Amino acid sequence: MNNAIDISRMRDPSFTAEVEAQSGQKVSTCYQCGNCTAGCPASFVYDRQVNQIMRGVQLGLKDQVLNSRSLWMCLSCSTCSLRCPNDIDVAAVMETLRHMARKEGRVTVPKVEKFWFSFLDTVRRFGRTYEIGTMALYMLRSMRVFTDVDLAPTALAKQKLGFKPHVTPNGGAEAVGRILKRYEERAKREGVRP
Amino acid sequence: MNFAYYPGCSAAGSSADYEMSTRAVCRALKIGLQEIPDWNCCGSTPAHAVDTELSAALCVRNLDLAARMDAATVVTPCPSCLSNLKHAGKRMENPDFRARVNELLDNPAAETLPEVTSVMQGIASCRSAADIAANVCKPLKGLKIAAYYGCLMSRPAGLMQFGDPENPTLMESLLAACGAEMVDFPLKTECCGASFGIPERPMTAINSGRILEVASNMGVDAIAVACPLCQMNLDLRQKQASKAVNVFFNMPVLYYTQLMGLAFGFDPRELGLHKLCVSADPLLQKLDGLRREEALAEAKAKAAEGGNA
Amino acid sequence: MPVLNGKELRIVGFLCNWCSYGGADTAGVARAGQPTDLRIIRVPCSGRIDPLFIVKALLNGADGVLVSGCHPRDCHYSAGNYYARRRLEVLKQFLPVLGIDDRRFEYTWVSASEGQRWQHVVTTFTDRIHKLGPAPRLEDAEPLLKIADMALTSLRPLGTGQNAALDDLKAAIKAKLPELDCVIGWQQGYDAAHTVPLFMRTPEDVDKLVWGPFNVNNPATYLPSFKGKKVGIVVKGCDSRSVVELLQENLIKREDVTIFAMPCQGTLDMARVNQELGRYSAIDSVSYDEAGVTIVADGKEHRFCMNDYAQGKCYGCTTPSAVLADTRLGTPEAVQPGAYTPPELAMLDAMTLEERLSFWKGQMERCLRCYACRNACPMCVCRDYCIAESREPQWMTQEATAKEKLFFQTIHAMHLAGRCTGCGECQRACPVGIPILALRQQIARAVAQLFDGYKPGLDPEAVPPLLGYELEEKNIHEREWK
Amino acid sequence: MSIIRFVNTDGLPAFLAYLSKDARVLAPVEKPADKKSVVFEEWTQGKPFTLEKATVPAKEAVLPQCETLLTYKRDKDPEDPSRVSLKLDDIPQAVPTVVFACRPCDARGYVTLDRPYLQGPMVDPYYKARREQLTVLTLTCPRGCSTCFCHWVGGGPSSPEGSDVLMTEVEGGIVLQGLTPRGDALLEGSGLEDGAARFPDAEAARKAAWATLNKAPDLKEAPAKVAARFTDVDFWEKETDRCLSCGACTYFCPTCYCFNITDEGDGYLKPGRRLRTWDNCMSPLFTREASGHNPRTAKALRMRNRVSHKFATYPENWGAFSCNGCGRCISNCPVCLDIRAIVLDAVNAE
Amino acid sequence: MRIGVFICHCGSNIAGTVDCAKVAELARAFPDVAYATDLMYSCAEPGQAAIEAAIHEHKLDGVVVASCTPRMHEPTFRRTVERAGLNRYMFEMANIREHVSWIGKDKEANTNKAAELVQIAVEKLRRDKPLSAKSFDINKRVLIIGGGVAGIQAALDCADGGVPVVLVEREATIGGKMAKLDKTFPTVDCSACILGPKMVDVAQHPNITLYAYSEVEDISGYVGNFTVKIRKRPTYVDWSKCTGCGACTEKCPSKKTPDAFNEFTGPTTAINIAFPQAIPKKAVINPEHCRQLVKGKCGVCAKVCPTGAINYEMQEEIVTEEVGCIVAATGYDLMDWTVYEEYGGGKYPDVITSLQYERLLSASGPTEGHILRPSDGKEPRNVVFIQCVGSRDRSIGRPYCSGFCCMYTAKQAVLTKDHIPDSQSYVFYMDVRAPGKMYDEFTRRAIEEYGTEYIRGRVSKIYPDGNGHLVVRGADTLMGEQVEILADLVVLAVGVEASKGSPQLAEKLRISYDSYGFFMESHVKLKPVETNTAGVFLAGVCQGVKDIPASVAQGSAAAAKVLALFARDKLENDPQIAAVDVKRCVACGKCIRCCPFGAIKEVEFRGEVKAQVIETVCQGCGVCTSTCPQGAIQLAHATDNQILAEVNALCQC
Repeated sequence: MNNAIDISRMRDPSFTAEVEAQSGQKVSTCYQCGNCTAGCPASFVYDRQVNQIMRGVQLGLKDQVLNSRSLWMCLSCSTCSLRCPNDIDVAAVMETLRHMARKEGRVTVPKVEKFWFSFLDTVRRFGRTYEIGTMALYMLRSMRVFTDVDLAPTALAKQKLGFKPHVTPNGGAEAVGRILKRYEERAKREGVRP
Repeated sequence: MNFAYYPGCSAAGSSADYEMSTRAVCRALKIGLQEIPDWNCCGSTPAHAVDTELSAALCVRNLDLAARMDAATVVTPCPSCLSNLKHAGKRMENPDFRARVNELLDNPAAETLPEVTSVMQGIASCRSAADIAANVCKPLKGLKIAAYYGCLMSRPAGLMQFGDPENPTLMESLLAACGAEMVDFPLKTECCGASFGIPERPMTAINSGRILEVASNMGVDAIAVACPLCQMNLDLRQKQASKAVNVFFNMPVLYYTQLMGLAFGFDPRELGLHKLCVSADPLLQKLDGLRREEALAEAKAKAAEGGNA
Repeated sequence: MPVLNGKELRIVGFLCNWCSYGGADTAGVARAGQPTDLRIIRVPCSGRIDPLFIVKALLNGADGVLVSGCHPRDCHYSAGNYYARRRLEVLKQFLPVLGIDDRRFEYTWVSASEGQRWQHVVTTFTDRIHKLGPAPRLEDAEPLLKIADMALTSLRPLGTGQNAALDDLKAAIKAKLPELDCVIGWQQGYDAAHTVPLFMRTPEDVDKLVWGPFNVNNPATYLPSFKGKKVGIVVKGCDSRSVVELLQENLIKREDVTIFAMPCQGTLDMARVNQELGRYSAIDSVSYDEAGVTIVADGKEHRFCMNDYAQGKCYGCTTPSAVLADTRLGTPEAVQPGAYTPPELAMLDAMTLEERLSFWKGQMERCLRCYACRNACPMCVCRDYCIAESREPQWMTQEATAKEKLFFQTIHAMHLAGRCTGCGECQRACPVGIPILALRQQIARAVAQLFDGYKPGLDPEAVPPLLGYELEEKNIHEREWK
Repeated sequence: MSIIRFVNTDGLPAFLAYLSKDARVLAPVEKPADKKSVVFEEWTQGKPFTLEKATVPAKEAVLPQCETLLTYKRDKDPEDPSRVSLKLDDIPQAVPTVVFACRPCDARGYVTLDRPYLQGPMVDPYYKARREQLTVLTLTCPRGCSTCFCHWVGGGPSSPEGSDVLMTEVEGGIVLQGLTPRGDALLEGSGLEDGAARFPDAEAARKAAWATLNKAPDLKEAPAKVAARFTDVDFWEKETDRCLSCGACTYFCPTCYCFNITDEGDGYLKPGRRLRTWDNCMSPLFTREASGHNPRTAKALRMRNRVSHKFATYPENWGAFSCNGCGRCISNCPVCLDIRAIVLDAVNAE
Repeated sequence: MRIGVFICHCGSNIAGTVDCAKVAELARAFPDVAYATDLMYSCAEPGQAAIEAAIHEHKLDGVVVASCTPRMHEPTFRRTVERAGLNRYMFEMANIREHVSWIGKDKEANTNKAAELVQIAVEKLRRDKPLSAKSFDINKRVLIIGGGVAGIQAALDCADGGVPVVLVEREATIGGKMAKLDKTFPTVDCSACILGPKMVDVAQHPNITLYAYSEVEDISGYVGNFTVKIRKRPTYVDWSKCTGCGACTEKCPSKKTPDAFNEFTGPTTAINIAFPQAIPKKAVINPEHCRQLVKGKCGVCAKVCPTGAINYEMQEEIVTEEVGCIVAATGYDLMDWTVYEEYGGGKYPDVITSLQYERLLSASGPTEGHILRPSDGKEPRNVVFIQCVGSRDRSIGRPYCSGFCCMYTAKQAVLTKDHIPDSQSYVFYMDVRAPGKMYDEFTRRAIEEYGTEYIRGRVSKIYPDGNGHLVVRGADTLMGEQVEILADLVVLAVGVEASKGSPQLAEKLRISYDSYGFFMESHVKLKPVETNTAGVFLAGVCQGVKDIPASVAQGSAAAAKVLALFARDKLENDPQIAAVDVKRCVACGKCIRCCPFGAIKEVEFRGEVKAQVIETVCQGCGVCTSTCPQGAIQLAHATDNQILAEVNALCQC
């Protein structure tokens, strides 16, 4: 059996075009120097390196790219964009891919998305975040025990973690709630995953 | 000089010390910080990781409130908030994007949104090195300090306008004005991985470890930071980082405002130094020692002069 | 030859031989498919392209004109495209005032190796022209007539200048007269409500000199005809700018000209004054006060307050006193430059492109081609050899169509680019009152915007902007071909 | 007694409509402009017109600014493209024309133009065709004007020369007086009310106009005196020092008749046109020869030609000045050059 | 006029999408066209013969050929019509291939467009006038600017061909960059050993006049007759007396003078001779560091000089030379790599350029050929080479490949191993570009025999670890991993840019240059040595990056161009130039101000000032024509009336 990627069949130029359009970046200018990978602080937890993601986009290999774990591990630090010799905003491409993946329901690293949702839930409820709330929600969602349990004593002692939710005083929380609600409604209307 | 002020969520929690010291320093420098009433979370990484328009909507609500205060400039201490607010402001220049964002908001955003900048740049924009030095009563002279900016403050360069994105020097100039000896810290803009501190701990620890390692190799007394996430990462998670790179650290990680505050003569508690996980006490003792010696030497010199006279 | 019906629009291209023509060749060699509308005229250099070729094409039926040359720095002739860049940009900013959509004209730089870019440029431009559709023709426009709003506020107080030191001036001229061939000034015309140029050769002539708001003529117009002779000239501030511009262009020599200056408080818009006076058989009296003139004609009194009846240019004047003089009498008031759009231009600014085309159609119809506009212009130094009336080269036909007449005005305006001081003599001289100054004003505005507020006729040493260039033009940017 | 009709002011459009039934009517139209600008334009139903003296003369009716004399087309032999045949097409363009409300000076202009164009050794067929179909309705002037001097040169505010109908404004309307059979016929068919009763008013108005004129100098000696100045170049230089050499004076003159002929187009793919356009003796091009030589390079020499022609040579040939004193050359001159002053200087010169 | 029109099929190249017979038929209706036909291949011999025959048969006095671009065959057809007895300028071309048949598929539209292009060519031709060239004398001397290996080669070849050469070198010695190299690839032979003899030849050749430490100040004139002003900078040493003995350099007390020849890797003395093989071997005082010149006291060199050559009062001097043509061989400089803040921006002493490394390797360098790292003078163990620093990097405006870095990096890796056998070299590269003779074999040797580790990927960051090493963090894209190397020394293969001052020199030469300062050749493929200014030729890297063999080859090629030009006794100008109609000219001087070539002057004509075109200088750009408001100056064959006729033919429909 041949496991090679059949490029002639799997290549999807419209995917490349879509990424270029959404990110505003011309992916074809990438010549695979690897500088993005070289500077990436998250490189060692990626399943595909940034330059390989870029290559996948160039080739139009949508599944390989959108199913990659790397999209979810990107820290958005923009080091790749900063040092790209072809001035590609690689971080924007990564973010675009993440949005595309999410909207199609491809969430390869659910814990990351769960963390985001926990965070946004806090924001929705209180208008602002507070660490304990986010963590609690995250633990509930990810079914993981307190990941940073070793830090808790120090953090608590130093009052590093807010126990009280910070609530916006004058109806801001409600306003934020409405923003999130409208966003979710619109996403549903447009058929994407909120 | 007055700025509209966006403290950011961590100001009330993990970076209460940043908040305390920022307010103290600005008070000393007679810079007014008018908190945007009823501000909300900028959405941080999760919001923009989920959707750009959502992220912008959360930010624009704050900018719109600031616009209603007739503020020309909003300052914020947190680079993450800064980045989000700036991105949102920039993107709102695109009419299509603006329309989409307005759909999410209660009322359409003001046509002209205020500029956003960091507190650090806000200070530098209206106070010269001499102004700062004039407030110093306890110079940091003799303290070797590495300035660490993290990844967000200077990037993307075009948007953030924070000097050379590889080698910003603003924090150095502020702290140098307070007398500190600033080392040329090569990893000043490397990412510490903090935004994944919760879901992806090992990655964060390794990145932080590298930063702490080079800093301690350079023999600095402390790392100065400007980002609540970086601070939490390098300070609270210092032990995790130690484990990850197998080197023991005992490196105080202070907000630059705390250092400035010390130089301005504020009480360490007023600056929230007690909230640091890696204690700054040895640092404070060293500083007191240095100043004492200096005073002694000066007194001696004076005495000698007087004797001659 | 007719444009292919329905398929094509008429697009004329001017391409330099070395880069862009080669770029189009390269595109051809690469079989880079393009729309077929474009017809390429090959010229040696983009610097060879007289902007008037482009206007000619656009007025005569072209729907679009595309110019392409070597990239800045790459000119085969080292600098031709730098000159072209300035001229073409000025043209681009000028076209709308005629009622021509400036999107119908574009210029760009394509090198001989940039076949792909050429394909992109042609495709984009042709697409743009097709979106705009066939160009509206002047011939088809419905005449539209409008008058500029002359209710203006001036940057400085206007007056009649009756306290001017006229006697001192006369004495100064008399003292200098022996060294000079003549001194140009003003004297009373056929009645006390009109002045005409005066050429003083004797002390008695000097006694005829008058000073006041009727001194509308720009005496600088006569200076080039005195080439090689020593001549004196009495100037208002605006006139002095013409003198300076003539100096800038080496059309007269500084050592040949002696300039006498008095601060001007404004001159009357004789068109409106005559309109108000109507047909009269005799002037009974003309009396002045600080603010205006009172004329009694055939027993009827007419009051002309300077603030209401000054020439359009006086309201925005920032040089009431000469910018250059040998003898100055009186102290000029300092004027703070302020925002000022000339009334004629303001009127056109408020119109749509279509209205502007209709406007010029309506205006130019009554032009008799007497060329008073040209001959009154102090900067028109070709005069005997004006290209409007020559066959070698033949830019115009002798037909009395609005198109030809408007084209002449365009020639005049383009030839004045970066040179026109806005003295307004062209419009003042027009016997049928066509507001042609607006075209020159638009050029002047474009020049000021492009070249850091450059105003002609302020500095004898300044190089007129269209006779120079910068390697990097601060205010001219290559348009993106998106 | 000629035919007299009266039209009240409100009836003028109907009268014009009557005139335009069988003819092109040229009437004065005021153009909205900063400067007073009244031109003759073809009148059509509903178009506003004015009774003011036009800025331009009514010369256009017989001698257009630009006319196509003929068109020509070159055709190639399809068998042998080097063989070309030339086809000429005369342009029949004279149409019956009525000039409405020109002034006596304009009407006298036609008489001045008739002499060289119709009475000389060569008859100009184009002019002739138009002139023969021309009807002139002249409005007498109500008063003199600072730039007018018709009475110096044999005319006056109600001079009938060249007119078919003389119209005079009276209270409430206009009295129309037929002067020629053509004028009479036109009035008879007009259906206007009889105006005999108002004719005394008209006569009074004409008389009143004469009374506003200043005293005319005696120009009997002018032809000889002007001719005598011919060699006095200094005189002409002094008189013309402020002249700009533009064409305003000639183009606005009802008696200037010089023209230029140019061919436009080669006639190959579309017909070429042979154009006749006004020429301008104040332009250096007027006498520039094919070699480039120009006998009149200086404006003084050109002005000498212009004034001499009007006040010396034309009178010598035709017994009348070729100047009707309309004053348009003065009022339209950008530098108010005054032909009266030149002539008087010549007459008064030693 | 009797015009013949020939529509070329170009096989099916044109005829495939243009109805050529129809175009010929339409052309018969155009003015003055007496004959029109279509031809299969007009440029082939039968086609040209048919044109000639038609000229005779139909008594044609002008010809239009509609075929390919005039940039291809205009000269061909001009010769054709000339053979048939017509003036060669009574010819126009319509480009119906590149501009019509090859870019459009719609045959109807193409045919119509082709006919219109023929029509405008006919309209232009109808207004053409026969032109004839003027001939003028040539001054058979050549100026060569730049004494690097390309300039040296050009100078020697010209001089050997009997042409007097004026060689101007900005530095105190000729030799250029090659003189700084230790060894050359792929033979690894000693640079100085192969260049040295050529330099000596320059010094000794009777036909060569060398101006070292001099620069070209101004150039005027035109091909065959240039006048060049050369600015001789003060050396403070009378070179006619200096013997190069070196006594002064030994005694000079200013021993901390920066050494530009050694790329600032070590100090030198204020008075010095760049290197032992310098030509001319003469001393030069660096006035910024000479105690006598700065403080007015010292004078040691004057005291020790055995020939009394020291002259502290020396001033700069301008000399004028007359030449017939010019070769520019100004070479290159390394770009300012300190814009790479991620590599330390120049802060780390042990991050050096490849050219600095050459000086460390060279026996005549500051370390006498020992590789010692600048920070502590220790021998490095791990040496990291980084390619493409300032090459192929759009983000800093250097998108081009510097061409020879791949090869010299391999050479330096090899030499590193030779010098320090227990060292390990690493090369971060994107692609290895080794297309020359023996080149790829050489890089393979570096890897296979010398154990150089090639890592495919760019380096993101270099930073000191605080323990005396540099951390080089890059990627190995082949592994798909981020990698780090703890390096002792990092050598950057810094990209090449045009030599400093190139744009200014180009403006003096009136040649064009690209956005990086490289001089523009006349045709990128077919005229790589010529420029658009007649009589100015290019050699070496000033035209574009190239290695030593290519530079030498182009030096010789430029010499061949010079010798070919000088083989003629007279030169002819292109008569398609501007001319003034003195009747129309009012002497306003606008044309003079705008002429890019200074080709218009004021003359007195019958007592009046008029403009006049200097026929041998005018290049025919036409800026004057579009500048002259009264149309008094017209460019032959692009007159206002010609362009207007073309516009009118296209518009006015």
